[in-house]
Amino acid sequence: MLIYDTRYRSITIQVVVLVLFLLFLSWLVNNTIANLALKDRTFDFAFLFARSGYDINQTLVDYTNDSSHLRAAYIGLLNTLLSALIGCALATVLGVTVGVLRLSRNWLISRLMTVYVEIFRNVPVLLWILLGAAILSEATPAPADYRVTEAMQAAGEAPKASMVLFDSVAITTRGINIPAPMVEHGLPRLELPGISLNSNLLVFFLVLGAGLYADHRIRAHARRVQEATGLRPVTWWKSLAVIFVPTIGLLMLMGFHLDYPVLKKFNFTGGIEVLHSFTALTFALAVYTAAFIAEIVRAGILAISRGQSEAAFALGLRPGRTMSLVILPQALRVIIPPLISQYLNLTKNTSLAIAVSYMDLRGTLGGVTLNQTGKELECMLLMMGIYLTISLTISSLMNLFNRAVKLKER
Amino acid sequence: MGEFTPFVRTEMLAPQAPPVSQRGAIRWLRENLFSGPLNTVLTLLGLAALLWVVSHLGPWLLHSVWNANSLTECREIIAATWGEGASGACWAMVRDRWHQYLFGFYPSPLYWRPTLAFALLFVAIAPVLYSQLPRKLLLLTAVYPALTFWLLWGGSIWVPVVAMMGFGVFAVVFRLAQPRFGVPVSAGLGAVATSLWWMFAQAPVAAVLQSIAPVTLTSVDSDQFGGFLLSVVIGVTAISASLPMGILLALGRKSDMLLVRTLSVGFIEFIRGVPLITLLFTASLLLQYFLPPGSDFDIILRVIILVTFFAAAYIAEVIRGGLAALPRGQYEAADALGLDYWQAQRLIIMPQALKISIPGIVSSFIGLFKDTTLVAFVGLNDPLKGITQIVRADINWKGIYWEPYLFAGSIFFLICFGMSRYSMWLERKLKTDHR
Amino acid sequence: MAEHAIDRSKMKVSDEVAIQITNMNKWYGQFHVLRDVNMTVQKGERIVICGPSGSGKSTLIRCINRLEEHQSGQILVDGTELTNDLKNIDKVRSEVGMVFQHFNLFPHLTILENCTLAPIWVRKVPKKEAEETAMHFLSKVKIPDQAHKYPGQLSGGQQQRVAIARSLCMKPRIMLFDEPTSALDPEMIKEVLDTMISLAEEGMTMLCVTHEMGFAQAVANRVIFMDKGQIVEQNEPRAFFNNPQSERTKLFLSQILGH
Amino acid sequence: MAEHAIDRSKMKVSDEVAIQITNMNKWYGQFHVLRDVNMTVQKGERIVICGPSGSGKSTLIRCINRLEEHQSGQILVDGTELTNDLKNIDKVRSEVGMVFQHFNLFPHLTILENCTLAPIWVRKVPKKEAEETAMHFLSKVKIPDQAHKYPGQLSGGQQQRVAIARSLCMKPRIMLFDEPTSALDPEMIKEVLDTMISLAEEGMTMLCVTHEMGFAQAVANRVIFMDKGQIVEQNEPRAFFNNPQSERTKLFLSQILGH
Amino acid sequence: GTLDDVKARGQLICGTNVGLTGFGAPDANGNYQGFDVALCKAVAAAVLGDASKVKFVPTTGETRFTALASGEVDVLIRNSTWTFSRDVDLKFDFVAVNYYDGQGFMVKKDLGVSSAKELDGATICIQTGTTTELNLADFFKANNMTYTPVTIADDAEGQRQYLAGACDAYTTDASGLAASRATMPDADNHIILPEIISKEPLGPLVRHGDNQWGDVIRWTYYALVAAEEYGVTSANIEEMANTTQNPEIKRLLGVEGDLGAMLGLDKDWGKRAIAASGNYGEIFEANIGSATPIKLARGLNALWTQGGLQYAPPFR
Ligand SMILES: Nc1ncnc2c1ncn2[C@@H]1O[C@H](COP(=O)(O)OP(=O)(O)OP(=O)(O)O)[C@@H](O)[C@H]1O
Ligand SMILES: Nc1ncnc2c1ncn2[C@@H]1O[C@H](COP(=O)(O)OP(=O)(O)OP(=O)(O)O)[C@@H](O)[C@H]1O
Ligand SMILES: [Mg+2]
Ligand SMILES: [Mg+2]
Repeated sequence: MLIYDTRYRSITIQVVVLVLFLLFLSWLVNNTIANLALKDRTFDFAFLFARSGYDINQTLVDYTNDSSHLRAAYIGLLNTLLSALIGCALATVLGVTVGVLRLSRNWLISRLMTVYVEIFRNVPVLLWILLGAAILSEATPAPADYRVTEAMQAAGEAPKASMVLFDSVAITTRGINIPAPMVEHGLPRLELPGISLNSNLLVFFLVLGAGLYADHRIRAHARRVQEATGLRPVTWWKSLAVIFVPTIGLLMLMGFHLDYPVLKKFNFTGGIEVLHSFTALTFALAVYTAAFIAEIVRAGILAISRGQSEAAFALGLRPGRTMSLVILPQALRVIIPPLISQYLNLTKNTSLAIAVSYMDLRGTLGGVTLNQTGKELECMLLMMGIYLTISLTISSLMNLFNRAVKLKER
Repeated sequence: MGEFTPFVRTEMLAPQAPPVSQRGAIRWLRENLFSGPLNTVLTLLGLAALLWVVSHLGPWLLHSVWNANSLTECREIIAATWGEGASGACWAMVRDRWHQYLFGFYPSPLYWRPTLAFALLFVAIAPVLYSQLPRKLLLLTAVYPALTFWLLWGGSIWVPVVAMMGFGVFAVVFRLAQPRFGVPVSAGLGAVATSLWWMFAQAPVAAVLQSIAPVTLTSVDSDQFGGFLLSVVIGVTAISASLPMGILLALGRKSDMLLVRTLSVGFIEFIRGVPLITLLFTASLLLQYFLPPGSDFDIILRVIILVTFFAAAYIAEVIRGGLAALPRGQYEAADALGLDYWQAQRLIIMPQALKISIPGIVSSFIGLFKDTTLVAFVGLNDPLKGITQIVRADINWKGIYWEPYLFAGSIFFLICFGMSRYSMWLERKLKTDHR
Repeated sequence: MAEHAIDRSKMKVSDEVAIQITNMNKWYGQFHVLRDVNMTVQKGERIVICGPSGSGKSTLIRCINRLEEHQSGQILVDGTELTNDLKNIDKVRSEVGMVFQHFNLFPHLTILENCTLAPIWVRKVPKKEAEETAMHFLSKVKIPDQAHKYPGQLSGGQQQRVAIARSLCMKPRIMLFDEPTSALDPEMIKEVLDTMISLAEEGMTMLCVTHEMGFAQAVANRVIFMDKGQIVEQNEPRAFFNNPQSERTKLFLSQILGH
Repeated sequence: MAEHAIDRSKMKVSDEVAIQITNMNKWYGQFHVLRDVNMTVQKGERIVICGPSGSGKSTLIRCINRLEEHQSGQILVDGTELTNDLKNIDKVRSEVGMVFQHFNLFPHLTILENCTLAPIWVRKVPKKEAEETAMHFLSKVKIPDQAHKYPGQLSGGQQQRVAIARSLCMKPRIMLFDEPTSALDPEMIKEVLDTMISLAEEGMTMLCVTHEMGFAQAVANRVIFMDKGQIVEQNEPRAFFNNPQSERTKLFLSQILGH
Repeated sequence: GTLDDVKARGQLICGTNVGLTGFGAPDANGNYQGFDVALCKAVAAAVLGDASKVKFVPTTGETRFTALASGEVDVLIRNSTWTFSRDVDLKFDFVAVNYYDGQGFMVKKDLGVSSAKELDGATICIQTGTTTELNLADFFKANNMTYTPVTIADDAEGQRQYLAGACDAYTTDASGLAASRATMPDADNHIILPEIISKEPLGPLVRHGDNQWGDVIRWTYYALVAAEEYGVTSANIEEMANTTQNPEIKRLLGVEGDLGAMLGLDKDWGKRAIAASGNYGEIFEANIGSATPIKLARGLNALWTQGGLQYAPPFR
């Protein structure tokens, strides 16, 4: 019998599995075709190019209700990515802080951080999103509260609410209005086939990049000096200079100014409005994920045995140097893989935007578009494909990293 | 040679108490709260934060109202007792609707059934977790799924019993075939026999048995499930069903057969790569395309199946970690003793790998349990959003906001926190177990 | 060890005091772990500390380079008193090398980087020079060829020798060893002891917690026996082993040499 | 070992062939690890295999119960040829016991369960009977009182003896030992060697990879020296140690006996 | 067809709303109540003879049409707007209009707005997944105005956001606005703007192609409307059946003719449907009428005889 021969056994099994798998696949496809026929539906993506007809309140690139459903999906994807990106950044900062503070010798602080971690970890993230949205809209003043009427002026009354940060930021029930950076003598848009680029931004980043590169060179030089003489020259002011002087110069040249939000009839206009739905979603995800990251960071630091820091101390290294030269490089290896899977989770959790009706990918492609066109099969498959692509990209980056930093052992 | 005097201690020194600066509350304060400028600042900041929270939440909680029939009444009572403009919590809502948070629309005279099922859950998992308990109890664990199904959904007892017989059929076929054909083939035969049983024998046999010995409970439709009952049903079913599936996936992923490995990896990565919510939408929107025309089954069941897939992918990864932690020597020793692959897995590898994986499995379970709230988005009445939405649609409670969320949130917290502490305890217990 | 003819003539003890401990006490919480320890170490002395487990040997050693803080009494290392003054601590630590039982090499750095890290960042030695020094000491411990490997790739004995080389690269005047061979397989112990012997022959001041009595007899010029946090007996090795005075010491020696 | 008077008279070698290896070759990828190995083992023979690290001793042993697959040549164990046929492999494995360097006991099972597992599941022996056999062999290795403990609670030497008992419970005709004492502390080595000697005295066919030359001299009736994947020399122990023929063997023996 | 399935099952499965006060929401005991729910019950009474033999399946704006298309529910009575594309492209049949609605705006009085045309630049709360989204876009486009949408998931959330000031105006079907306004603590401070920017005929829908089942729903509904027109109520229905001389009423109540058999039902179907929760007017008054906290006026939904649009074709 082939099944008893180690050489053929696995091949036999695999052939059987393959046949079963193919049967299963064809069963699925067959059913789908039959169901589509039964419902008198087609499977095509033409609807993506039809007019969408709905508006979206946060659009990072141009969009009107005349744009196509595809464009709407793209807007949603950008919104998803924006929330994920900012969420990850915030979660990292918060999580690392909390994780380190949890190890603090300060009794009160370490207890408070434990409470934070436990509370956030053990309650569904959906609740944090909902509460975040509620707090933001309940605890903020309406735009009308900023209004100064003539009667009030006459009576010398102050409005109920006023802008913060030198009258530049207005926090209302709808969102947070912050000044927008503008340039006076802007460069024309760069029209390339297919895409149009904001050349102001382009130039800005080019100059900034050049500054960073120069800074990198300065540090490299400092390292060489240190290697040669043992003494490291002081470089921080040079770094500051090469990074900031050219960029600030460029901004002044272009006539940089801020466009402050102003109260119009109903709303603040001008500036950039950060919607509460975005803030609630992003912050809730960030504080929730931060609780997990805090645990990861704590475990990572604890995983580095006390012996390592003792050895460093015994060699005469100061605590700060010990941290940066000995503990952190090792802890990072332990921390980064689970950290990245937290990033993955956060990114996937942005799909809970549905709870606060933030128009992310699920809100546009998987929400309104699906609803208006009734193309559930196409929309859902497309959406899964996009999420899968994002996830696989992140995790393959993680694998690369893991391979790069793996400890060499016998 | 050196100048030292040989030295012999004639009497030993007794231990002394540490100097005063090393003792007492002051030392504790100094060391734990004010040991340096940074720590002092942190302490003060922490105190300020604490104060802020208490001063904001305190009055609201203090002004709680427990007895009222509507939000308006609550507001009137608060205004009357604490003065106009005072804010307070209206827990009267919880008093009025707690049963829906716990049981959804389950008929109230039958509340004993889910309650009993829930209590039995602990009896059923106890023998799995405590190896000291009599092994006989495992029998209860085995029949628990059928029993619970019957308790929760009601109807004829024979339906779940005959369904469980399917597993019996599997066992019999497997036993008979295994010596001759080996594990994989006989498992396949068993699966085929079981499916045949379920497809063709289930209904008639159950009907016959029912006519012989009618044992029936009032049947309850699954659309009446809601609240924590729904969460627990989805969570427990999914986790227990996902465990065997996760084990198979993990073994598949470690298999040296390329095709099996690829399929396992593909499945795991696909499921882990998409948000749960899209899987839930698949359950509610897409399954109708993938199943044969005309087949339509319960949305709760569909959700459970997809949540099971989701949990299985995560558990497979957890178990893979456990497997990786086992030294190669264990496999070799099993081989050298002449155990075959499945015997080695069952007797040597899995017991150890699962033990290592317990913390990971429990945290997957906690995550899964929390994620059951997402079923609200496919129209099921989860405790957090679904039931709250219903309550807020009631004309009496229209406008209530914080209380339902806080209520549901704290129950979630209690359960999840309890589970995580329990798993820590278990981990510690199992670790010392052998030394 | 005996096979190796040790040249005791080179091991000179000078009159200068390297370490001076007076009436030192230490508590862990309520537990009085070091009780009224008095000890003077001359430059060039090789001291072996032994005693039952938990008697405070490690704690004593670790107090000397302030890995632990003592609560009363005085520790002077090369004339510098160990107080809370960070400057003093830094000074002492850069003069005192320490070798741990579990090596504590930095696994993310190569052997060479392990050895040059402290000289570069603490002593501010140019990298090139630090590497030369490192290679010198690595040759001395007979593993120059492993310089570009990572600690995980070496055997235990090799790792411990790297740890010794790493300490030596800081050119310390005093070396502390805390049971440097007890985590090693028997074959590897010899490698490490040989290294330590050659260090002793060069006149390094050494304090060594160890139960390798062969080593103690071969190189130590003094053996200190501790129990319950106090020094119970100290003597030069021959007298110590052949003619212990205290009952406690006799009991201990009978156990340790018996097996 | 010499202290123990070994009764060589009981160790009879029969004429039947237990293991027959002909022209066996094995590669790991491109690496030719076993080169044209030919070997015949009679029933009752006690063979010690030695050689430098990496010479393929473990691989040879592991090929005999098919933990590794050979690529050419033939291995006959008790007349059964090791091929890809699973049935043959199962048969051979249940007749050949193996003891590993790192014991590989199952930590989640008690000692008794470790010993009864394979008899119950592979030999389909009733549990009671399996337990009796297990207790018998545990008494033989002198640890019947540990039967209900877990492996983690035993010392290394005890664990290795359990590993031997576990193999014996399958009543194998041939025992393979892969450096059974090299992971042990010196004190524990003796316990295990004693157990092995008593096995030898009962006439068990044994192949043992070891560097315990005392053991080889005491019980082996043949010593095989391997280098670079090939058998370089084989002889009866006295001749092997006193009068090695090959240069390679001489060099090896000088190293191993020297230290 | 579906009718046979329902009869065989002995239960009607009705897709409904769980969070719309007055139209469909379960109460503290888990019993569904509301205007749409009453129609479900009437159908169950007509088909199965028992108004309680109905199972309500909660649907969301996103899942409702799939639930119907996949056969998960027999009929969807969930304030869904009858539009061309839903009827034609999504392959459903809207069988009648049980509520004529239109999309309106609610604003706070102190906003100083009296017409929707003054809302240029305003922030507007809107439920996602409904036709209102498209109407709103069309309306502002047509009037050359701009707005910022704040999308929300359900009515309760919309009301909260609006009250919290997260939007200047709340737009949804006028009935919903009225219901929301009625339950606000300071109802006088909110006004519903006069413009109705869309037609929102809400009605029950069934799957395309199952005409018999469509007829059952359609005529059950018309039976309720006709009953109101002829003064048949749940209170006097028995009496009417026995005493009436009006042949139309006789046919409606199954005393004469055999309309039921044509539908595939028995002849008392109409009587049972009306008896279940009363005629159209009674249902309206009990769930959303002026006596309830929602206080909707009949308006367009008055009978044609009273200047409204509710008009039942003749029963003959
Ligand atoms: N951080 C600590 N906190 C509390 N007690 C401690 C701490 N470190 C050590 N001890 C206790 O102090 C005593 C002395 O410890 P020390 O490590 O110095 O002993 P030792 O002589 O080195 O023993 P060994 O030979 O086992 O290494 C022991 O009883 C130990 O339990
Ligand atoms: N799985 C493997 N893949 C590739 N090479 C291997 C593998 N196992 C062993 N080798 C190589 O095969 C050679 C022989 O290995 P083996 O373990 O048989 O040596 P040994 O004589 O037992 O050595 P030691 O005394 O160190 O145990 C070694 O060079 C080893 O590196
Ligand atoms: Mg110690
Ligand atoms: Mg080997």
